[in-house]
Amino acid sequence: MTAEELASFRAEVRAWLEANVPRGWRSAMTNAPQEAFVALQRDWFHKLVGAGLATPHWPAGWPGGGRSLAEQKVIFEEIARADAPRLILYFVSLYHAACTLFECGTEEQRDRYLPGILEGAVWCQGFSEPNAGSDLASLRTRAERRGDRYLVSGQKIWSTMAQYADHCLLLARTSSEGPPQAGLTYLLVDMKSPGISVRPIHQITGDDEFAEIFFDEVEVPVENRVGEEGGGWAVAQATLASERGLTLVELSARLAHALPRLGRALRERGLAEDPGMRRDLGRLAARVAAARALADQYLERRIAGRERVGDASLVKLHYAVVLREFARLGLRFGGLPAHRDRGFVRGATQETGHWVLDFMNSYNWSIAGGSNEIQRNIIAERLLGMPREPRTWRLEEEA
Amino acid sequence: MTAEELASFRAEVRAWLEANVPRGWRSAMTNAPQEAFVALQRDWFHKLVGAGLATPHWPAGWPGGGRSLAEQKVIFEEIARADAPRLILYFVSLYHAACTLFECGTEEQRDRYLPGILEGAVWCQGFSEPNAGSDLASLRTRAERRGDRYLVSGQKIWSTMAQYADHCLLLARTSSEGPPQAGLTYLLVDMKSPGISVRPIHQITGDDEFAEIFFDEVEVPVENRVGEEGGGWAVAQATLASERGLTLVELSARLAHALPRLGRALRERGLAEDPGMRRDLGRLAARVAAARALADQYLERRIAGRERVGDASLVKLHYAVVLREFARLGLRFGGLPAHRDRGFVRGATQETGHWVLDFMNSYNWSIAGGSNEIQRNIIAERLLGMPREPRTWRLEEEA
Amino acid sequence: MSEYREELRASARKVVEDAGTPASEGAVWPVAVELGWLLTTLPEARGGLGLGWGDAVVLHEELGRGLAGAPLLSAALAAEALAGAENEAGASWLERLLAGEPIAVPLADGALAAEGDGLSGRLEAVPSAAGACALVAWTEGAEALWLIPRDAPAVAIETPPYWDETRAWCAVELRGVPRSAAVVLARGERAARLVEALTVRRALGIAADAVGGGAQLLELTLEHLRTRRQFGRPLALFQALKHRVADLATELAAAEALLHEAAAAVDAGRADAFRRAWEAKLVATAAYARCAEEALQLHGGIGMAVEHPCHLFLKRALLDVELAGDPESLALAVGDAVLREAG
Amino acid sequence: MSEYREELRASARKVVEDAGTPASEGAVWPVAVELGWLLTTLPEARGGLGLGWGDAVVLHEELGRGLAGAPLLSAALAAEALAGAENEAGASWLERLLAGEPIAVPLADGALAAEGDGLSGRLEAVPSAAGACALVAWTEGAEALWLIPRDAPAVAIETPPYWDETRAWCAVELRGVPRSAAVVLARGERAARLVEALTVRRALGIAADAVGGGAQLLELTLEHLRTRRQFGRPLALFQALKHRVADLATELAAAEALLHEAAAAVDAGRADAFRRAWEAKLVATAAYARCAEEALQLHGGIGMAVEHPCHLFLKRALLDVELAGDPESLALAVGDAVLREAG
Repeated sequence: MTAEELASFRAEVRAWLEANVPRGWRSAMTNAPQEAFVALQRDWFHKLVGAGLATPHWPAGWPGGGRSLAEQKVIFEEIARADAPRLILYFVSLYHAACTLFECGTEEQRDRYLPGILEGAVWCQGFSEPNAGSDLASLRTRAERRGDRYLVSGQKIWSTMAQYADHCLLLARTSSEGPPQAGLTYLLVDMKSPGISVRPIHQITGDDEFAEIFFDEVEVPVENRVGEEGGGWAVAQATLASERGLTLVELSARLAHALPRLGRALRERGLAEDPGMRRDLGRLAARVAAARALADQYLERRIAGRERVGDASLVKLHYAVVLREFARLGLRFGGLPAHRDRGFVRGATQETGHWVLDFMNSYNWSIAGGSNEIQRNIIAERLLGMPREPRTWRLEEEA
Repeated sequence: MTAEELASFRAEVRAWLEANVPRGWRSAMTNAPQEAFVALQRDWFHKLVGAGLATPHWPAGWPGGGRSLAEQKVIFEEIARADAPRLILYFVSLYHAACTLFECGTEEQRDRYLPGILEGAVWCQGFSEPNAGSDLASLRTRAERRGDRYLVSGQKIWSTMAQYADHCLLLARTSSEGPPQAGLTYLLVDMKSPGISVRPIHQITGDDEFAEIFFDEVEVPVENRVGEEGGGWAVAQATLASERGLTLVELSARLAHALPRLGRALRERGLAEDPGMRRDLGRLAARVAAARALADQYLERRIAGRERVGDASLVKLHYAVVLREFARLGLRFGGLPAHRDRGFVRGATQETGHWVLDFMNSYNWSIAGGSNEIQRNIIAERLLGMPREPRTWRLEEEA
Repeated sequence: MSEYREELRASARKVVEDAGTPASEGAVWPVAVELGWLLTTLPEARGGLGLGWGDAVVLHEELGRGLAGAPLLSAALAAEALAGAENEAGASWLERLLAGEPIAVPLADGALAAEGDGLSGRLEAVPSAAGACALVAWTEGAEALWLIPRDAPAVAIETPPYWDETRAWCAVELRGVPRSAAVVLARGERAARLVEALTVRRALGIAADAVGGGAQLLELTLEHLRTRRQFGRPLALFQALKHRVADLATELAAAEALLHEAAAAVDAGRADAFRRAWEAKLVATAAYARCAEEALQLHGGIGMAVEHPCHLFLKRALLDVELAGDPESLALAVGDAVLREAG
Repeated sequence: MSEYREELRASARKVVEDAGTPASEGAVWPVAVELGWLLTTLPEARGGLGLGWGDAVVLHEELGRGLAGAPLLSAALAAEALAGAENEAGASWLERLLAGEPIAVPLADGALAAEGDGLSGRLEAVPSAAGACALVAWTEGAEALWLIPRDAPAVAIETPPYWDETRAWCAVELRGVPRSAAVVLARGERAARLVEALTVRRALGIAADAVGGGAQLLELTLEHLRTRRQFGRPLALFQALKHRVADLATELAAAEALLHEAAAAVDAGRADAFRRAWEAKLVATAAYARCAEEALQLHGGIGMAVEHPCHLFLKRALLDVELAGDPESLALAVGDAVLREAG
């Protein structure tokens, strides 16, 4: 696609979004019940699917599919620019589940699940466990083979909106032999199976967009396995790589578009004439511009096939750091009044202008999906060539 | 000593300093040659010794000696308040050498060296080595016993004003058996001994207050050993603890007294009306006040016998961090003009108002005397009870 | 350090620990009254212990440690105001306070004006005002210091939804409270001096809350690092994390030292007492906020769930930054003091 | 990314590496002239390559990497000014520049005024002015853009003792240089546009210097950590240090991305080009300064000796912060742009 074609595609997407983004969704979603949010997500999902804007990353032949990464980038940028709701409820379905099926699923699995995704089936992800943190290799949920089924028992945590999910992408341990990654197997689990219970996590923000999932001898047919038994780790890597940097292109663009909210906060507190405050706003704006440029550059690199191991960590770490700086400045500009503002916008991001909430939500990026500390390890070891810590490193009394 | 007596002692010291601090020494020492500086140090040393203010920490019976830690604190505070020159040339003599002799020396050694110190003999310290950094246990300068002498060969670095020294406190390796600390021996070395050469280090500031010392089969009589052969590590600890926190009481007080220099820098650049700049100055002033309070509290704890292992590290780390913040704000307030200001004040500290110089000199506190990183290790392990890293921890290919 | 100080600390720690975290107002306040904590800084002539804020801050450190909800800072400020009132105007109210009826003082700067016959304005961040028998507040510019009985006409008390729920935050709206229904505690020079004394002590109290809360949160975090394992070893073995907690410990130690120095300056009536109090509050609340920010990161996901107390410390720490004087204004005041020294 | 860009980078890197660190003016300038680097951004109509600053910044990154002393940024700005001059006023001077005679442009905002018959003022941070054949500068408010021949009357050139000695810093004092001795390159609207173009490109050039210098200094530091041992293991095995270099790499990567984004905005004449250029300069010089500050710490004592190049990077990094627009003013300009967006 030439630069002109891309520009005309952008104009098309922009026009469609201007006509279709639900008017006033931010105020409608402020302090709204979870159900209203789910209804909004459904409507918006079906609109986007109908316009072919939800599945640009699917292969050609599928509705909306066959778009280049450059076109996908345009869509994400325009969604951020239009301040559309984030498609939180369907992200796992459209990206994690679909890409896993395209890359590692069987034809039967694709035929069985992909049409449902387009119709609005909700998927959740069952990777994280309590006490595993960023160390996925240490997962303990077990799947035992019994004839043509697996029996799954264990507990998953931090699963986004699992309470609404129809299916789950599950990473479970089928063996404890060998290196810890080697015993993991990847399963597709029907969330209506007997033995599954879901408990929303009461978050410190008052939200409950994450849930715990408990598996008590849940039967999963062998044909629901993706990849080989013991090959789950590699499949999970494909799942996690599915959004290919697009999310951070969108989020850093949203951060840039949200800067005026800080300006308005200054005005509201009568501080807009203060040069010190205005300079601090300018310094943050420069940092946000850098975060956005880094995310964009990363996607350009992927498009050009020049990505290096560790590049993704640079983008995620930098975004998480700048997001925290944004939230900190919001707290400062918001002052005392921010502390009695419990306004809560569902489906928004971490820069809603409700500063205490935003500050807490900023941890979703510094902890989840590989904490800042993990990203620093990866950058140091994989990108900068610092040596890894020895695997045998234990407390002296344990050694 | 009661609070009243202490107050009257303070008044006395203050009056003496007001009458005796060399007038205009800062301008006289700005861009002065090293020799002029040495002359100033000598004069000031003799004046202080004469007034009994240089040796308050020496035992009673010695001139000026027998003062309590509380009185010593008063002297250091008043010296900072009076903005007297720092006694850089004699600090090792008065503190490190004298305290080592008092605590670990023989009577013969004390008789031989202490009167000389009062008369102005200059001592230097030979602990650090190239490639040893903060890891003193790894020292490689060797002392081989030959009858009633040691033959010393090796290289020491970062020795303050060694080019003017008459004697050296040397830590050398007499054995490579056992744990690395165990093979160290403490020697008193005459700097006029054949085989010694001294090379000033050209520092990045343009100064050369530090030097390297090269030892080429230097003969040191066995009677110049302090403590047992192999017992040098413990003696060196006594040396390093000799100033007992007084230096940081003085330096953090000097930092507080130097804050107005930042205010003047703002005025000179026409920024004194800017509320942002004034707030940043206020925030730094608060940090400096905290550094000073911490140093004072530490000394009070020593006076009360309530010091905990690791407390000294808190004080040093915090001072180094705040000093750097001071220097950074100086650079900011100084702006472009600071970069063509090569003014250089000998015998001052790290807050001379020559901001680029001050910034560089601030590393004397974050690197030397146990780097910030070493202090953090000590705080984490000794004060907070975090486990130590295993001693067996090596690169995998080395393990 | 006085022996009483260490006894007070031990006693307070026990009360607060027994009350759990967060230590509820109901569990702490009656014991505090019973144990005479309200008497700490009250002059001996008023039946108090006549101790200084060097001792009082120890109490507030311990209350901060346990995230206590009891309005003891507010009570101490009220006692200060009542004991310093002209014409014994506050005597009967002081009795009620010492008997255990809270009197509330705003912990943030509000906007109160005496207009015509009435007092009007809105006072924010007034702890436990709903259960108090009265409110002590001052008109802008410290022209006068007032006591307004809870049941005076035109007093409306709201409970805004503060994120920090460990303290019972209220807002008080005065909509033309008749002067006759309120008590003037002081006017003119005396009011100015009293208000100065209150704002300085308020800053010390919040700084102490921060020092105590930070210390306790650091302990929780250290415990987490010691027990939580990742990649087959305790987090406490990761040097990067060790260095970060070392930095937190350093900042908190410095904040504590400055707090005690500032309290000593206030007790001695030193000329630099104001500046030290603002500095102590700035440093302590910044250290607490930093500690809370880092603690949440170091706890990982577990800290994001309400079951874990991490967030209670965080929300209180972030609010403390804004209490007892807007931090931007305090920093400006300190900076200007330095500029004045610069001549 | 253009192929030319990568070739330019490789070629510049080789020239600069061959010249050693710091790469001296004498070793780089003649080669730069010979290889046609001065032609990079010159319009094709003027015999240049007509490439954009997206390409030019690559060159300045490489010069920054080698701490090069050659005044190529100044030359590129001079070429831009001469090529954009009205009435071909600058044509003969452009020829002299392309033939290898440097023309100097101040890299900091100076104070030049046209008073009566003469030009007066002091221009700071003018690189290599002593060896230049002329100076290009603008009067305050961008009223006019001037070329002042080196040998014009009343031109005094000083060499203030800048801490950064890798570049040949001069100050130029104009003490009533007769207008007749100077050349007006542009006035009015045209001057305003040209000066805008120069200040934006100057910011890109300094940002590029910072990005290149930071990258090279990070490499030196990584090498030090890999080879230097303490407590029996290489420093590179200490996680706390690994995390710190990871942070530096992240900041530098973001600065580099923003630099290229800003250069693209400038080349495309986008409306946000200014803001991007200021942002790029702020971010890049802050990242360089932070990298230099950390590098000196991570090098330990060895970095404090003049033999080690660490300090050359530090002094250049700290100076870059102050060049191409005072950072406080740039931050204010960006902040105000955000405020305008806030409506």
